[in-house]
Amino acid sequence: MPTSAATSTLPKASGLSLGVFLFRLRALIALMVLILIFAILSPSFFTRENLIILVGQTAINAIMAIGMTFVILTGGIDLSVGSTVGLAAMTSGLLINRGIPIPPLGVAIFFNIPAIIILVLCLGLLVGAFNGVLITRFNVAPFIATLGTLYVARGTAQLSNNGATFPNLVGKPELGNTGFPFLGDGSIVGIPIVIWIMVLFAAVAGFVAGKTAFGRQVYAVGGNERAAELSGIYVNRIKMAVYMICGMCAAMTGLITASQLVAAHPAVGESYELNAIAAVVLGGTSLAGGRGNIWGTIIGALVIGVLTNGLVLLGVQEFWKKVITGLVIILAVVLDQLQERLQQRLSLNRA
Amino acid sequence: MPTSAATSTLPKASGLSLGVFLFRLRALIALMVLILIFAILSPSFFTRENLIILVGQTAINAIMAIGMTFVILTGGIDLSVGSTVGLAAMTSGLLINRGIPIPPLGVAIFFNIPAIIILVLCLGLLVGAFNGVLITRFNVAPFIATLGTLYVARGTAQLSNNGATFPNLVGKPELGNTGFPFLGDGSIVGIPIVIWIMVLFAAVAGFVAGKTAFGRQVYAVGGNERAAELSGIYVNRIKMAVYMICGMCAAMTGLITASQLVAAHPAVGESYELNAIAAVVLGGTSLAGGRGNIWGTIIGALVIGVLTNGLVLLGVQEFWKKVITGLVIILAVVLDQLQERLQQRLSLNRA
Amino acid sequence: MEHAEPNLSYASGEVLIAEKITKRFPGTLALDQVDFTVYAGAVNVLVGENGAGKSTLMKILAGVDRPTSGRLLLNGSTAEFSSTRDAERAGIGIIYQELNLFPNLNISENIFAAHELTQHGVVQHREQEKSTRELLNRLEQPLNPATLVRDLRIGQQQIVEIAKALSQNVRILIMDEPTSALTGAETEALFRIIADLKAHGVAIVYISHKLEELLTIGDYVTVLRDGKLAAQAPAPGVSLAWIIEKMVGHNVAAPRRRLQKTPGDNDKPALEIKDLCLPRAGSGFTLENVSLTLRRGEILAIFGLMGAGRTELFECLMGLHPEATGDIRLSGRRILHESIRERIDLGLMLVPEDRQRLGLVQQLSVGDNITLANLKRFVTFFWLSQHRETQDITTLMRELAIKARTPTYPVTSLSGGNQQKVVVAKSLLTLPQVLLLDEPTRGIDVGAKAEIFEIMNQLAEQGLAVLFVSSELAEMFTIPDRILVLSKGKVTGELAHDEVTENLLVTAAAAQQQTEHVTPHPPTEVSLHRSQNSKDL
Amino acid sequence: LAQEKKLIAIIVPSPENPFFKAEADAADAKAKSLGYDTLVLVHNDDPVKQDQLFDSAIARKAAAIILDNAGADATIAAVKKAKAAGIPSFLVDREINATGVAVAQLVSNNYQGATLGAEEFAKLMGEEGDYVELIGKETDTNAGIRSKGYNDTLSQYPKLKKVASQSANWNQAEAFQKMQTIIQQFPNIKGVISGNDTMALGAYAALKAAGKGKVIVVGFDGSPDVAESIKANEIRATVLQPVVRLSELAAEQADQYLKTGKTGQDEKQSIDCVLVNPDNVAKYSSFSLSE
Ligand SMILES: Nc1ncnc2c1ncn2[C@@H]1O[C@H](COP(=O)(O)OP(=O)(O)OP(=O)(O)O)[C@@H](O)[C@H]1O
Ligand SMILES: Nc1ncnc2c1ncn2[C@@H]1O[C@H](COP(=O)(O)OP(=O)(O)OP(=O)(O)O)[C@@H](O)[C@H]1O
Ligand SMILES: [Mg+2]
Ligand SMILES: [Mg+2]
Repeated sequence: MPTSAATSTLPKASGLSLGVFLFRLRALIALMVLILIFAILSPSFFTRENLIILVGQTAINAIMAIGMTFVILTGGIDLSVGSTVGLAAMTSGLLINRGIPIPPLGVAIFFNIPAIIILVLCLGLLVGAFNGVLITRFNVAPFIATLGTLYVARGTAQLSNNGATFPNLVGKPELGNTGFPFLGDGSIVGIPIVIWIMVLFAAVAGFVAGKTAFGRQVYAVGGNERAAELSGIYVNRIKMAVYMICGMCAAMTGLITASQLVAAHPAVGESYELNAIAAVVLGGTSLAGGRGNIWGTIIGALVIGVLTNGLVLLGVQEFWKKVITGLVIILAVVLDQLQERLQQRLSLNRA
Repeated sequence: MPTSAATSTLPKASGLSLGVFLFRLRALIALMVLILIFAILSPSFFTRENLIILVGQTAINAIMAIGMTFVILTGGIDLSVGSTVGLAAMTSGLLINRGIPIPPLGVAIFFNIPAIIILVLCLGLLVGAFNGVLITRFNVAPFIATLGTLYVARGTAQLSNNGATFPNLVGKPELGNTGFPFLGDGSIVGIPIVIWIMVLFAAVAGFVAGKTAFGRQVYAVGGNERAAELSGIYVNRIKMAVYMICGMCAAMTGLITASQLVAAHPAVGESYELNAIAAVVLGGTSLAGGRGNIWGTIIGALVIGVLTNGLVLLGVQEFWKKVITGLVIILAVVLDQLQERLQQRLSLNRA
Repeated sequence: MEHAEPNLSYASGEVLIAEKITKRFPGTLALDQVDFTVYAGAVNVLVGENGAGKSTLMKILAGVDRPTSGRLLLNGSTAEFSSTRDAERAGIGIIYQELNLFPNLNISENIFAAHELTQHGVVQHREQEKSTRELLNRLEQPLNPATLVRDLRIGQQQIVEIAKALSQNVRILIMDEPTSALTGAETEALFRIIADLKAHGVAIVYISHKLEELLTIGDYVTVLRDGKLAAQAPAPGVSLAWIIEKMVGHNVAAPRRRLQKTPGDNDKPALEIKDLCLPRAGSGFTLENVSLTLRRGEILAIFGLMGAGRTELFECLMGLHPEATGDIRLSGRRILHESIRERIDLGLMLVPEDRQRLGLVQQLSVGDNITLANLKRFVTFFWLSQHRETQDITTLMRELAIKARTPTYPVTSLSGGNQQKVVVAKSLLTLPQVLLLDEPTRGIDVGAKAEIFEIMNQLAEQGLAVLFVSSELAEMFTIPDRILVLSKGKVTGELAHDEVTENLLVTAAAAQQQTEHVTPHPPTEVSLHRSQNSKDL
Repeated sequence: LAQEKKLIAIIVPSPENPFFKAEADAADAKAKSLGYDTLVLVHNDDPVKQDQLFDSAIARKAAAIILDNAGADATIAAVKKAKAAGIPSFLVDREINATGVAVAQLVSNNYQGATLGAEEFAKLMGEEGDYVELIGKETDTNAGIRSKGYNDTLSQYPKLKKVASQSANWNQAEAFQKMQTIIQQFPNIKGVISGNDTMALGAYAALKAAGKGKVIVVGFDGSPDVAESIKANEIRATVLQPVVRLSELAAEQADQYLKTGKTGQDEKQSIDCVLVNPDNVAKYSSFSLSE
């Protein structure tokens, strides 16, 4: 019996993993096609410099999208990431330029950059926790809960410096908080830090989602919440966790943008949520939850990144950019659907 | 046993209709509270003039939200309404200022205002049909399909006049296309046309949703799509229909804004979708589909309208507006949830 | 009603003939060259193991699925159904095995969905509710037509599904396991209606795993075996043994009785429940002062009719009803506010009634489902050891004889019985002390039933305490050491294995008053049938 | 794509506002006439996107960048980056809060323009009465400068009373709705002074609809639509930013710098705004007044 099982598994297993592989591959195909087109149309597209720039730009969206993937895998959604980016950027600006003022003493506490980064990431966790509580304790629909947070967080970001930018975030040696810009423009072995961060986040997230108990439980909650509950999974804790992860990723994006601009602008991150969600869905993650993976999301983000970057290089007129972007998003998914049907057709004939 | 079952179900039923009633009432309560607060804080809030203005402003969102309600009742979502508003506005501008040019003859066909209104509404239907086809034929997730349309429609709107505004849409007597502004600023028996339109749309929509077979089937599809299919409901037709309705409502909003501004601005309607969805959900319609009604949506739209108008009257600072708006959206829903639980608690204690 | 005027043209003879029907699904050949004839004015019984292809064949007759090959002959002429609507126009109605209702709509709206009675486009709610009431009265279920289906319990929902099919003027009515959630009384009402329909020349296709029923009402019996036609014969002269023989290929041995180890006084009861009460929304109690004790190595069955509250009892044990009161002790330890996780870790585990909604995560593979409830068992450092996972999974799949190609196979592609075994495997992996099985045999064929019972026997022998719920009288005579009878949330009888009789069980289950001792009461038609057959099962 | 021709990247906020469109078109035309390829890009007031556009411009090896920026502080880093890559930036319309980074900052003198508009507004108001101020996007530097210019001037007239000031985010529809509401609150306002022309148009539409077409509205930018409105004497005046001139200067100086290594001008060059009103509107054509 075991042996027979073993032997009988081989074809099916391979067929299955092949299916999964194809699944990822699909977004990959769309990506390849885009790259090919742009490489042909613009000589300066497929250069080392531009590719690095491209990936760097993608990273900002990708990092958000990684967090969003967890949320969507549980069948939720988070519209507040864009605002969280803005709030995180402003907070980093505040902490560097103003520190935390203590009115009674008339002094302010300043932190060094690592501390600031940690504080801001914690802020992200906090925003996520806020969403999580609304969704798990008060069972508000994720869409509306995070929509509310979208407004609140954005408003707070703008209030934090009364709508003004925190300029020149280089810090002061005497305060020991210099070096913030390095996060955005520094690079290690010729690869920008930003890209390293994305790789790190993707690797960790991919591992967590694919190899840990937590990851398995995220899929279970998204797949069948009640069954998960009865299997002893703490559904609410899982949900809290994913929204907090999502918030933290958004905060990371906020830090990066602030560092790149060497300034914190309160409007930063407006409507980023749509790009993040688009990346996730393009990557083949189902908005119904339970299906998808991080790698798909990265590819989805790259599709969007390549598209944006390529259209800029070609100097495509702004309005056409919108039209093309929309069409590509739709086409990518339509392609998926068609290919899926094709596969089913084939597997039927194989039977 | 029969009797016992009968009795055991009867209270259920009555309790239910009461529940539904309370459900509507709830959003109403939130509305009352808001009105009360603003009436106290600003003398000029509770004046006849301002209330008319307020309702007029609400109408723009409400009309979109009415269409959105149908979509959400089927368990879908439409992110493209905002762009459709812009596209419709630009089209009306084009038709009034330029007409439909026929290059070979070097002439252009101009239409009178009723014809233009009909044409633009048809355009809305068309956009909806586009979404519908993507969702039913290519089963693209509504979120992603309408996200694509969001970009495409916006881009097209901007292309229509190469990003420029169509100014001064008063038409020319010799072309017989004057009178467009009346739609936006005209009024009948002291009530602005806009409000009449909203009332008309609400009445028709309420009737369709509540009293017609189509309406029942919309609820059925949202409640259990497979069962609907098996019961012989043409699920795809229903879905097509709701997205087309939604597109048409958005187009109506586009016409109104263009007429009010006596100009068509390509950026009009940006991010309106969020307000529309918020109105629907505040009105107690479930994003999962199958539950909710038009009246709730109207109340939801009024909540948002009152909030916006009141905050302007109080001269609340822009950033605080955002924060407050977000909090109110969340609170309104949280209140609902708490009240629902309270009811359950009570019904248990009655045991 | 609609079919009040008899359409004599189909009074007799072959209404619908399915010729050489083949149906392929990815990876499975569900139907292989099946011939099936439906006779008018008769009950055409279709029977077969889980996954034999019954529902698939019915879905083809009803236009839900299209056959891969083969054709349908309706009154002699070929019929092509591209949707349920076509079949409907041809006068074919169906009651689906898995209920297809709209929880968000009320009973009458459900019944008239897609066939609303309208006047100038306006739905005539009053009309609809009127004829709904008539339908429900015929089914002897005077429910309020304005009740939301969401608020109905399983049995009542099945009634609505039946009423929905009856509301249309059908010449052929397919019933796919219509009684799987019905009480005896409700079943009898249904049988009366079936008789009435027969009288009006309507052809009935009837599917059930409650084999006794088939003999009660069947006129023609067709047996399917893994996708092929195994046998077809007129009911007179068909015996239960014959059916089982044709279904399974061999005669299913009655579950073995394991030898009772007499409990030493020292060993504490595995589970103690005292005065468990669960208030019902609205009024009254779903559970009232339920008390029981369960020893290690003991199998205790809980018998009762639908709606007796057995599921709720289990749900209370798992802590799903915080409003419940009473005293629950697991091997002496008081269980009060523990979470489900903590209860599982303490050795309590539930195999839920509805495996689709509560048992399985459809998106996950067979293996992932099995390990889901005890993942920390496989955590090394901070990830899951794939190696140890596959070890345990393969062992369990072998022990429970789960027929799946590989552990990575999607769980949804298994047939009913095997899906049930996957849920059992999941619960076994939590190393429970007390195992709660709610309707472990619902919708499961004789063979699979026997296998499940054997598993329960082995568990008991390993010292587990097993508590299982069933509405099947027959099962009470098989493996349980003791039987507790629930009725309307109250314990109305407790019987040791050797003192169990048909009569006592039925009367206790039907009992409605607090009296603990059973009042004698003539058993019903159906239940008699059940008993006789259950003896020779 | 021609290799010989050098590339000038032109980055502007949004092509939807005729002001920026004219700005982009003028720079584009001038650069082309001077024999350059051009790459017109849009940052929609998103400094992050602007930063990425700079990266792309660098990747395209642009010879120079003409920029209407997305934030006085949030832009500095990007311009520095370009400079480091050997690409000179020429700023138009909006300044940045740093010198020595960009080669030239050609701005219309927003403060001077605002005082100009305010003076005219005061005159039209007869130096007395209630008025409303519509402010631009509050996160935008020019919104602040203009508001300051208005208030510094108007506060000198004791009889002029500002009854309300609201932000309409440069947005026409928003200005319309907010004006609608404000009218209810202050039925007898005499004038509205607006941070830009799109808001002015929205506000006037609301006033006209409310039968208050006589209310004095003054805008800022000098857009064609408002010029039309002035001809129809609805909106009374607007402050023309010579943006076309600015863009052309920027292109010319870029050309000169690329050829000679210097512009011959100091970095900060501000060109005064001119008032457009019924007297001179006849001479108006797309963001410039013919002499
Ligand atoms: N949609 C599907 N995709 C793949 N396989 C399917 C599908 N539906 C049914 N099958 C397979 O077809 C076979 C027949 O299924 P079917 O539901 O007809 O069995 P059944 O006789 O109704 O069983 P039961 O008595 O449990 O209802 C099973 O092996 C099942 O796994
Ligand atoms: N007479 C009744 N009227 C209304 N609801 C009832 C009635 N009797 C029971 N119920 C409800 O039905 C539900 C129990 O149904 P259910 O079928 O789960 O019971 P059960 O004993 O678990 O039966 P099974 O386990 O066979 O499904 C409970 O929610 C209970 O409140
Ligand atoms: Mg079946
Ligand atoms: Mg039950």
